[in-house]
Amino acid sequence: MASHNASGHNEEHHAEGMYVPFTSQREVVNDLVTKHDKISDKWLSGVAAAGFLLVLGVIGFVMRVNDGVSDRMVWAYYAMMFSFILTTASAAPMVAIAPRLANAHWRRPVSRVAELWSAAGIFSLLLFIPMLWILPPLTDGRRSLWFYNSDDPFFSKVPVYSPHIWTTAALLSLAALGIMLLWLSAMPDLALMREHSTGWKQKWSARLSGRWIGTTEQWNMLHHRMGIVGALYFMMLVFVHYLVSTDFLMTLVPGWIDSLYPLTHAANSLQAGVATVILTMFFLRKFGGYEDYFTLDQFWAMSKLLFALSLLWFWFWFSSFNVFWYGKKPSEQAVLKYLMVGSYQPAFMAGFILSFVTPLLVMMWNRVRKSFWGPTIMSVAVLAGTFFDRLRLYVAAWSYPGVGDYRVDKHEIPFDSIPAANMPGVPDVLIVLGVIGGAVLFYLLAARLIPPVSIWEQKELMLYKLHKAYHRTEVLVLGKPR
Amino acid sequence: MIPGDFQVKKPTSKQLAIFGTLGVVGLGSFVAIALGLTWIVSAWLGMPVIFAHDQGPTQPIAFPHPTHVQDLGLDCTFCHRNVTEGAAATIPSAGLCLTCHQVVGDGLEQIENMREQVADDRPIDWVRVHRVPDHVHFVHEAHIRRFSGVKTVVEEWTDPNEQAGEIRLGEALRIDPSVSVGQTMEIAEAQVCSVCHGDVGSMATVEQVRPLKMGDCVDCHRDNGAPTDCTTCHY
Amino acid sequence: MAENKWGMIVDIDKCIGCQACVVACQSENNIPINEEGHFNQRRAIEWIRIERYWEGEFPNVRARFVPVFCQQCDDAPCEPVCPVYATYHNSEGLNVQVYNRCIGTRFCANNCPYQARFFNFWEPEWPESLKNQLNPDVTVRSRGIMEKCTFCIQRIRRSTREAAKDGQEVEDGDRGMSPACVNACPTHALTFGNLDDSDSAISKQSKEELKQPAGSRPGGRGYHMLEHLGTHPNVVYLKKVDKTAEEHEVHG
Amino acid sequence: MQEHVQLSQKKINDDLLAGVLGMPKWWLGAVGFLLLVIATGIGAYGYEINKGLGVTGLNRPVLWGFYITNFVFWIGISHAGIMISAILRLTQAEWRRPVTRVAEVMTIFSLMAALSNIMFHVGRPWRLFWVYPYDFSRGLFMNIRSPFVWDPSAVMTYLIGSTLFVYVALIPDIAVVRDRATGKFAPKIYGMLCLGWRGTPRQWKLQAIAGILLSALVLPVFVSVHSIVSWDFAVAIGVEGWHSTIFAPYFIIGAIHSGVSAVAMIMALAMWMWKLDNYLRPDHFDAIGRLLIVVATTWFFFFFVEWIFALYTLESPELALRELQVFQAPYMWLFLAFLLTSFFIPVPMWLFKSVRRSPGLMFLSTILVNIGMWLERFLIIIPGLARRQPLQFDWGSYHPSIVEILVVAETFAFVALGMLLFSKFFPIIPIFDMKEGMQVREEIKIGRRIVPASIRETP
Repeated sequence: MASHNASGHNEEHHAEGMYVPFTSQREVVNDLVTKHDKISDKWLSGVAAAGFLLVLGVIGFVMRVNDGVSDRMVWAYYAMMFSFILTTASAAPMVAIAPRLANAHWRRPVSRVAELWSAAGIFSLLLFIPMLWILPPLTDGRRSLWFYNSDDPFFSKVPVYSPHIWTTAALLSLAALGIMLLWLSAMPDLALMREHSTGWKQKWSARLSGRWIGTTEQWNMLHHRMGIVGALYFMMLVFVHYLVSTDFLMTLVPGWIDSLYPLTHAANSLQAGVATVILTMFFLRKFGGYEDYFTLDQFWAMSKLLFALSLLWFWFWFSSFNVFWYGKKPSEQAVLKYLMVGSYQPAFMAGFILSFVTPLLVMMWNRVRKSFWGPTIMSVAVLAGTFFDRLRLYVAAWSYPGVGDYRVDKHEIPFDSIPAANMPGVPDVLIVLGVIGGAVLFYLLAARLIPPVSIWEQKELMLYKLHKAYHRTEVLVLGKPR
Repeated sequence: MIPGDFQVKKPTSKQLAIFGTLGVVGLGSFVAIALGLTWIVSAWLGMPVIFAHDQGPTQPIAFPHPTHVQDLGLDCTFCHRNVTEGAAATIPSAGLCLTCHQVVGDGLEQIENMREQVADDRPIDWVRVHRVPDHVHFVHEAHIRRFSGVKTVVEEWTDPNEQAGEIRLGEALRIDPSVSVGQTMEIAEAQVCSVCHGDVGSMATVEQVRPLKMGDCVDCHRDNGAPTDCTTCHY
Repeated sequence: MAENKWGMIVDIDKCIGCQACVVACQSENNIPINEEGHFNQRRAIEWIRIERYWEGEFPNVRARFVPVFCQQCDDAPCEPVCPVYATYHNSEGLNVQVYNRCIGTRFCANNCPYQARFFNFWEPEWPESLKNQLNPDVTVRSRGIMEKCTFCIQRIRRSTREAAKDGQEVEDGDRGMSPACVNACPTHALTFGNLDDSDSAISKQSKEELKQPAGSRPGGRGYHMLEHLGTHPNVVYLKKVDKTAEEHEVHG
Repeated sequence: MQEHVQLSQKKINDDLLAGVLGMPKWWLGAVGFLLLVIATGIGAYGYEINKGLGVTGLNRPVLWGFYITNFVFWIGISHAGIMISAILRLTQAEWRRPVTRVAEVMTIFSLMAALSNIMFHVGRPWRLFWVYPYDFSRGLFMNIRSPFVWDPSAVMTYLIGSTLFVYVALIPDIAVVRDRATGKFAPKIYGMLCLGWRGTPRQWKLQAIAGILLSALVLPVFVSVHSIVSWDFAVAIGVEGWHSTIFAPYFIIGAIHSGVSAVAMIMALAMWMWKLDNYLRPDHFDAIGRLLIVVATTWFFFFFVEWIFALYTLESPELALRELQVFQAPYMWLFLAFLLTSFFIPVPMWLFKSVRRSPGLMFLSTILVNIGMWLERFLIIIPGLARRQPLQFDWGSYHPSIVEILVVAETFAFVALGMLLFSKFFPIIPIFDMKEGMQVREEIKIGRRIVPASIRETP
């Protein structure tokens, strides 16, 4: 990128490079507030499309409800979509939290994009409600991490619905923390909107922004709280993945005792979260009119993250695969056969190729990473890969017929035969589409309420960067507080 | 050194004394480490040395193989009788020697010695020339059985002593002076021996001509389709 | 030559726990004498051992015996972990231990669920009087290497060779071809033979005894030790026939 | 930042080369003492080779003991080097500058120590080379299915990679030493080692590229090494407590925990011994302390998950093992000590800024962590083997013999000696990096607040 002159920004270069080509904070505020105040046709059509998909999903859901809740198998795709939203949308705010804690400047326009996804966390909460009926209680012969075991005098006192209770509590707190994070980080922007916007927006932002006037004390408090809420969100996210992957997956398949899997589930979700944010960034750049903010630097930095997390995908997968495969225990081999090479092999291969092989081969080139189309296409691949990976795990686990096999023998029971794959029916397809549409709808609506690019973080960047002559060249001086 | 860049203070005598003591300690430790390493090396070297691949040893009685094999035409199996029967080829007992030497060879010093030893009931301390380690079970019988009667083409003889190389089956046949190169011959029992032992019949002192290391065995096994499973020899 | 797959049947019903097999093995295979000190150090070497399980309360105590030795597993957990191929599966279905290749990482012993592998912590020693009774057909193992039951492979080798000399193929029990423990067992609790030879006594018996119960008909008495680990042993155990035996299988 | 000390280039040279060109009083003494420890260790090892492994406390079924524990420990320590320097270099964290070399050098010596532990461990070390592919005449190859073949390959790759990594970063500093060294041979030797470094722009560029490339390439190796070490245990089905899929990441995070702690520990030592107060500032300890909180908590979560799943299996051998670890002496006490030292004492300490900024307290807490992490490996390996499991006919425990203790002490002395020797012959804080840091360091005034900043090239 060409060097900046101290006198003003250069119109020709503003599309690329790291730092937004505005010289004064006022310019930034004006730009962002106007952009946000305008209701564009693209946004409206997006809402319409997402709403249509959601309606389809509701139709699919109603069709499923007719099948009743006693047969877990018909709900397999629903469970998978719940996990998919949890994996993508709920993990996306991590992209705001981690770089903010690491004080990386490139994250400034990205963090709000990521945080807004916690609005979709509410949607995942809605999705979870029916699952409370579908999930088998512990009396079904299934074990839980809460050690339900009827022989044992202590653990037999554990409530039969304890997994439900734990998971509900964790999901609620995750959603609450997400909203709290969003609200906290939006507070200075809401205050700005209070000052600069008009109409209902001003009213609503006035109510939400509290008494924010931007005193040093308030700022310090804000940073402090965002740090704590962010850390808590991360912990809760890991915990939710831990609960979901054990109670929704492992306890349903006999012999599947893979201690790494909860962490794999969480790590995969971070990867999918990054992909979600990249894709959102792309849409905001392309259709939202924010091309000044989502520049090559954001895409570059995010694609590095995506690349690293794709490598991590393989490492986590291989770590558990190697132990199961090498050990040759029949029970573990049966699990591998069921989940990887058996009925769900195509889904596994699709997940493996899209989540790991393609990102590895494509994103190892810096030219791809440092572009707009490269990371975007790769995030689509990663999201599709995550979709297939979740499909083969959740659908497989929920379609496994005999949960009760677990009860007697302390040794894991190998499968006698590998059940066939559970193919999606029409309601399942509708549910898949509807859930995706619903999450997008929630996002679009939330983006209407709160600016999708954080204004105060842009302003802050203005303070921390400085162009300065240095010997015969000009350099950028970047401040790092703390 | 750039002048004034930094200064190294001169040590006081007290410091010198401390340094001296510590230096001695350090030096002593070096010596100790050297000794320790020597000990480790000696432990390695102390492992039984197996392969005696050099000059043939002097035997208590200078048994002339050429006289018996080349001049008298005795077969290897005449004396090493177990070679077609069992694992070990066996050194003949002195009794076997005496079947002839009771009457043959009066006045020859070596034979007198031998008779004397037998008379005194003293065993003859033959020095073993060919030896494989304890964990190798070489069975003479199986090898002789495998190769005797095999038809092969006689090859040019290469002196194993010069080349320290291998003797191939076809070469072994050249020990028989009556055959010529290129002719197809059937291998006799005694000729199989020379594949590994060389032309012992012409050796005044017997020496090892083939390395008899594992690679040598394995090559031959592979060439002849013999099993190369470890437990063929090691158990 | 017919394929061989050596196997063993252990009839627990016949085992009286006399330890004759242990002694026979010890002397056949040049295993150092296990003195008290070795046991106290917990470094004794027993290629075959009699596991003893007590049942019942004091006056009515009953002992059960299970001879345990290397199960010559087809999917042996010890094999893949050896870095130098000192243990591997050979073409005769034996899980062999190559002493001179072993470097003594002891990984195989850790990974053996049957506890059938032993490490030479010391250089073996015998009293002077016993040195001449060492078996020349068996390697004397030095310190620092693993060892275990070989199914008396030296006997298998000798018998096959002798049979080949006569132009024949070796059969069960032919030319003394049985491990020392089998020969020594006074109650014939141990049977050795070729599992791949459909005519051999052992293959018939193991097929019969391993039969799964079908319908109302009971299955055989046979089972593999620690079957759930999927090691596919070549040793078949036959349950004790008395009524209480079912309660006490040698599962973990 | 207030505590930041701006130093002139001359001052940096003087301070950082003082140890190399001069000789502190304690140096010979320390070296002598360490050599003595090493000598006894080697003597003990010689005794072990001569007599056999019977001289150790190993027995059936505890066939792996102190040596393997120590091996895993040192591999763990070695991880911090690359972790700190490669990751921080790639993310351009400013505080890395004085820390990187300590960490990298520690990697090299602890890897050597780890490799030597394999040698101590095996029954016939003189045949150890068989795990490398050499033996073609016999038609024998090593068994590539064995984790014990993956191990040395990965460790050797890591050792070579990290040596190169250190060396590349060392070249400009060697050149500085070359220009200042006196005597007959020293300048010549340094001259050869610095590969004709003249500090031309091209050379700097190449050096920077090499450094970044090596960082990126060494990182996957770093992950693979400890994963493989964990698979020594996890892939085996013979030992209940080991067969767990979480082992690879769990070992990695544990390694980072112990390794970063060791870096902090050595930083404090280096600061005291070589008087580097101007370079290793409280905020370096602060940064490491904050990193450690994150690492330790993550590690603890992995530990927790591992335990939960062990109990979740409800298998009797697994439960018996956990009972042995937690409720039976002596493991009970070791377990308690392990929990306290590796997590429950240090982490609350680090939560306080005053602790993080005090080298003395950081030294203390990180020593605790390392004791705890050594115990962690011990508690994974030994009770796992000593458990009561099916067909286990020998019950008992394991007590290390004096030989093992001496040999283990030797590895510690070896690493310490290596660090001492290195810091005597090469600057232990990268001179060029420090100077660069001084150059790019800036401050930005925002209102009344002054924020530390650094100079970047205009993108």
